[in-house]
Amino acid sequence: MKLPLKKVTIVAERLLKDQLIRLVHDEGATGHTLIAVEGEGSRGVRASDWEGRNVQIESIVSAEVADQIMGRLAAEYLESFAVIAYLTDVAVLRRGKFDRDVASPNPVDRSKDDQSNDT
Amino acid sequence: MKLPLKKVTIVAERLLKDQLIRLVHDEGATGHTLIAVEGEGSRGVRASDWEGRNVQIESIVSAEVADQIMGRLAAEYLESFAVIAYLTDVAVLRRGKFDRDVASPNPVDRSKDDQSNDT
Amino acid sequence: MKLPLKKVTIVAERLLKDQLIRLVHDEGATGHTLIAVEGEGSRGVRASDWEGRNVQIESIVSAEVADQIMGRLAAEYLESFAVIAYLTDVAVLRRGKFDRDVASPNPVDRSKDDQSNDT
Amino acid sequence: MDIIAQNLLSPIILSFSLGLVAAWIKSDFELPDAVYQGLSIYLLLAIGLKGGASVSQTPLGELVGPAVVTLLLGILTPLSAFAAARYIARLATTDAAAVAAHYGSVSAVTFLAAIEGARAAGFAPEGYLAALVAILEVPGIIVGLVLARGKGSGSLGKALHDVLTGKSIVLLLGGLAIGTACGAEKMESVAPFFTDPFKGVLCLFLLELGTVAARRMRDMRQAGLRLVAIGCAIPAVHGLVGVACGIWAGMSAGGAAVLGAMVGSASYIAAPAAVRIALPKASPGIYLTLSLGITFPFNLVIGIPLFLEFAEFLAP
Amino acid sequence: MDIIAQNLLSPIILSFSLGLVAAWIKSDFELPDAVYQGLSIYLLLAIGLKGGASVSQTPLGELVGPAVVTLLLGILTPLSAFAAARYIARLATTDAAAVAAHYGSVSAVTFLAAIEGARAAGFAPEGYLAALVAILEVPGIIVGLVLARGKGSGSLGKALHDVLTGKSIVLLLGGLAIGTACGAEKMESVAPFFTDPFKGVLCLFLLELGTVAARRMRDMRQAGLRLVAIGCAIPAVHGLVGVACGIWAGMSAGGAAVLGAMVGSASYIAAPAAVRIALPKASPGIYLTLSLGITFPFNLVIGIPLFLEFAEFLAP
Amino acid sequence: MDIIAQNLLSPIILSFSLGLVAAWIKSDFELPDAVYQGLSIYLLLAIGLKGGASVSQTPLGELVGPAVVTLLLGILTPLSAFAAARYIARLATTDAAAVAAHYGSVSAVTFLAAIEGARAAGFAPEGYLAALVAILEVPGIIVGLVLARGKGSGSLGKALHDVLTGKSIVLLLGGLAIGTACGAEKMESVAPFFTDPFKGVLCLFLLELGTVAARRMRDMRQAGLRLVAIGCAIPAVHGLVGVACGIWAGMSAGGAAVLGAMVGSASYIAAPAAVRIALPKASPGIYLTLSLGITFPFNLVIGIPLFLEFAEFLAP
Ligand SMILES: Nc1ncnc2c1ncn2[C@@H]1O[C@H](COP(=O)(O)O)[C@@H](O)[C@H]1O
Ligand SMILES: Nc1ncnc2c1ncn2[C@@H]1O[C@H](COP(=O)(O)O)[C@@H](O)[C@H]1O
Ligand SMILES: Nc1ncnc2c1ncn2[C@@H]1O[C@H](COP(=O)(O)O)[C@@H](O)[C@H]1O
Ligand code: NA
Ligand code: NA
Ligand code: NA
Repeated sequence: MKLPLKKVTIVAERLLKDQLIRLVHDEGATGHTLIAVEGEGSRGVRASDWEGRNVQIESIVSAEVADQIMGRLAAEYLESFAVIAYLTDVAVLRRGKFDRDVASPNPVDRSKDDQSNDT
Repeated sequence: MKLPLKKVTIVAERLLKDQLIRLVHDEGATGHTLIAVEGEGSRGVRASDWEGRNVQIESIVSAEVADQIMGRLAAEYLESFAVIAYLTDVAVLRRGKFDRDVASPNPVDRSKDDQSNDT
Repeated sequence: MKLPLKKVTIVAERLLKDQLIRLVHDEGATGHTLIAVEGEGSRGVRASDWEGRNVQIESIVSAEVADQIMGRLAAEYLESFAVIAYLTDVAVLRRGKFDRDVASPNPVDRSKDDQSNDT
Repeated sequence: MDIIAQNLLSPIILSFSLGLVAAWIKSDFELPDAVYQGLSIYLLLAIGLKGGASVSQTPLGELVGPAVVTLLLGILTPLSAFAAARYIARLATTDAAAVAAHYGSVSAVTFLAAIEGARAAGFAPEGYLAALVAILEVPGIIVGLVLARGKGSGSLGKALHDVLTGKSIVLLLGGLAIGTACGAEKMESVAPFFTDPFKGVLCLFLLELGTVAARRMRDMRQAGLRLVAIGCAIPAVHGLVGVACGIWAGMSAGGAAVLGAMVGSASYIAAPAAVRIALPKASPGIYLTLSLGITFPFNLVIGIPLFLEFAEFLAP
Repeated sequence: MDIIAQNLLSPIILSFSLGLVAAWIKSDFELPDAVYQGLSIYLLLAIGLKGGASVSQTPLGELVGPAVVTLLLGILTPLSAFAAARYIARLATTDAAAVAAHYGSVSAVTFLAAIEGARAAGFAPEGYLAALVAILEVPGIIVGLVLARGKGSGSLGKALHDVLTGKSIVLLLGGLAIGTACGAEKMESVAPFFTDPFKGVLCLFLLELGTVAARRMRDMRQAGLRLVAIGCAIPAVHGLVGVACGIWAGMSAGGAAVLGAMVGSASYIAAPAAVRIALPKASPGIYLTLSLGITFPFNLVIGIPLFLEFAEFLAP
Repeated sequence: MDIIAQNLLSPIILSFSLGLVAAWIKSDFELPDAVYQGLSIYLLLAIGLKGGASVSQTPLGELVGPAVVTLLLGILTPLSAFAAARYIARLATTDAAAVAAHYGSVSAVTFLAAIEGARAAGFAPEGYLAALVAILEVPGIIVGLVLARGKGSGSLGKALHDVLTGKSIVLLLGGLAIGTACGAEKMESVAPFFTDPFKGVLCLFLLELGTVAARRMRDMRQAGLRLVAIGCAIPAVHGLVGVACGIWAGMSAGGAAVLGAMVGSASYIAAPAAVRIALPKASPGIYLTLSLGITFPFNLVIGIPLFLEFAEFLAP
């Protein structure tokens, strides 16, 4: 009943929010959850001092997608920006929702499907 | 020293908040933590567009309670509503706090206990 | 490529925020992330009734540091205060960032290093 | 024509347009959620309080006609909206019922924009109109949800409770009760907070609403021409009928025009919440795009001046 | 009696009642936490600023008497509250000490409601009363915490620091200092923000406080009759004593009544925070229910008009 | 000297000082992030709206001179700031470029404090100055980022887009456009929200900014004397040059002094955001400490009165 997946968690400066969400979806995530957080790390500047806050992006993905996301983060962000990222093992009930090919990405399209079934 | 338990994480539309908290406690959770989040998933509509936000409900429970919660979520919510849920393994120091029979549910009662000990 | 570490998660009354952050860093954490949460537990009083909210403090640390933090929490907080704490296994890309001796704690110092390299 | 220009060059409409532009150029501007919620609470409560102060000065007899007319329109408009959604836009039953619930209810911000538009054009809409907003809010939603009976997997009872105790009804009705109980004189003491800055707050709110509407408009292309068509036709027809009924019930030209805008408007606070609970399978991509992406801007730019012209034309 | 009706039919009390109703019908209405915090910062700072402007116009001699009386009441009332909690309500020492800290301190919102109530009833309470709020805030908390000495597992030193640097003291004292330094004339320039809309903001704040108080009231049944009894008796006794002392110290009837309401009130910002740190084992289910669920509404509905009547009766 | 005392004893400066004190005594006072963001949106939009209403009443010819002068200063001041940062404070190229971007742009709050300071001292600065704020905001950031070319690992294009569509530009320019389009008369209707309470809102904002500045000041000791020196010298020199240019371009003494304060100020909204994207390796510990911890208080306390005196001295 329970299927193993990975949760990628990224904590980053709020300014990077849109870029990172795009990255996560580009690598194959079907969704994400965004949390407004504060934080302090090796860079020492409290993010809240100057630009609102940090964001924490969490996305449930397959192990392969998780590795791709971590790889791109390492290559493009970890060095220069105030970003940390880590993986956690999670168990979900049905994989379908978290795999690209199964989930339908478009809400309006989806509703049109519903409609044709319905009428 | 460390005892294994499960963390149930539910991300859902804010409208479902009260129902889901009730569900979690009905199945045996002794507490929960609630986080205001935003998110995007297969349903495509950004929740923040129309009803504040999503909520993320986290509850530390035993493996059996976790399974019951996941079961009810699957039966009653996952199909129709914008809801995802997953389990994570966690370790706590003392189980007592997270088991129903040990924890006392009522604050005022509890305080009366204190009182009788104290006087 | 992926290295195992622990995530310590502490949920506590907002009033304890500064104390707990100090505790976590004193025991060796190189950073933390702070989330404003609400919650309900065995103490029954909804924190949001009277002092804003709870806070959730998350810190990625080595297994030893995690144990020290949990030990101090058990000794000093779990009994008297509305606090829960648990550990989760996580995997990060590079340990350096999360170990004290590697990370440089001081932002202005760091920038002076940059400068000397640069000029 | 002058009414239209007059209407467009107002701080309110221009703030909404600025929000649209901000979203189009992908600005990072965003009103924090807490502030947005705070402003909407302020607006709803202030509408209620001012309406109540006004009701306390209106003879009951004068209220009965407009109230009955409003109630009837709240029951009939979801039916016509359902028909349009089902047979013109060819939506599924569930989606059409969701759309009906939205058009049967009322958008408080459209009401406010209509009041300001009417005033700027020299009309003096009745103060008790806020009470009609409260009357118009609920029935349409109930009718809409009932139209989907059997098709929704959600709970109708739960949805009804949520609408009736939802923040917009609580704040509107509560404000009306407070305002009526205290009377106009005592309400003077809170006017520097609830009355004087009101229009400015509305500008800020519309700025944010503009960014939300812009995101909805992006979905419009996928939504198809039929959806856009009913998104303009429903408010126009409902609005003109509303104006006529208002005049017929003895309201002033300005008041009838505002009633028209209310009747023509689509809810985007109470209705979406109820629909999500009762009809979880209805697609938000349809009903939100219609109400926020098409009908709201339509009313702001075309509907309100149209209803004003029509009311002036009909007025005895 | 007329004072009571007058008091009840005010926007402030009715807003609080609306909050109660919203919670009772389980409405989803909720002021976002950030907005609630923002409003409370606004209220505290505005109290301080206005008080300061007023202090700058008051001869020092006139202040001494009321200030000394207030300080003494701040030291004595926690003792009587402790006795009532320990021996009438039979609470444990720690809980009784926590209750003492709450009744020894002051609720800023009760102060504001009393000011508005007094004004509405035709009194003219002294402007410098805000300075007395600052004086009354801290001593009672210290006395309360000391009463529990040895019983609390928390840190007294840390709690004291937290009270003295807590936001309510910083904003009240800071506002007083700014207002006094600038003087009434310069403060005119910020009056459209800190003075004119003040009463309206207070309504919004009380709306939310009503929902919080309603949640506390739910615990009342479990709390038992003895708790309800002291939750009414302590404010009544403290308040009447406060009124008498105020008159005796030369204050006007309105001022003495407001002082009575302050003395009778129970803190729910500074005291709970200090108690949580210093006496973590004291039960919030007791002290919060008392201060927010029982005493605050008691003062709003019965206490304030009672103190006004009594002050009028005593006034020379 | 009198101007200085006058300036220091204003609610605005004292609110900022209260924020500093609150942080120094480690108070838990903190404006919620959402409220802080909300206030900054309000301030930026209000500046724009009032500026626009004023521009609509100003003959275009009168604007050209000051606008051109402002643009030139926006291009030149980052160069002098870069030189000072690189060769006096001996910062690395990237850090010096980041500093240049900050000093090339403008701090809206310094602008507002200068306006209030000028008014309090009896001057009447031109209403169109808000338009100059919008002109001064962007060029300096671009020049600063270009100065670091090759050294930054971030994206210049992305940073430019972010500055040009950033909330401060959108709100300032958008407000200007709305205000100009509606004209002064229509803007009257939103004045009770955007104009009257403005100064009070600014106090609240500065209270919070004081706590932020205090945190930055803590880093000052580590930052070294050279950094403190340029943090005072750059605004003084830029400001005096700005005043002279303003007078030369035909502005009133008050207007020229405000222009000086703008030119001397360092951005802390738009510039830091752009620098984080384009020059991620530049140290926030340097540029934020300079702009918020040193230059902002310097301008508030010394710069603004200095520029007022100098403008009065130069004025024909
Ligand atoms: N050890 C850690 N545990 C949890 N969060 C961290 C840790 N280190 C850094 N962070 C988060 O990551 C952000 C950026 O970190 P840094 O790049 O080290 O400044 C911080 O603001 C924190 O929110
Ligand atoms: N793959 C995912 N990872 C993390 N959060 C998700 C994911 N998919 C969905 N969510 C969250 O669950 C909510 C509902 O998802 P959905 O039902 O797919 O629209 C979204 O708004 C997200 O907050
Ligand atoms: N079983 C649980 N699962 C998740 N969070 C909990 C749980 N129990 C308590 N909490 C959190 O910890 C806080 C303090 O709990 P307590 O000390 O039990 O009142 C609560 O307000 C919740 O936020
Ligand atoms: Na309608
Ligand atoms: Na008291
Ligand atoms: Na500058």
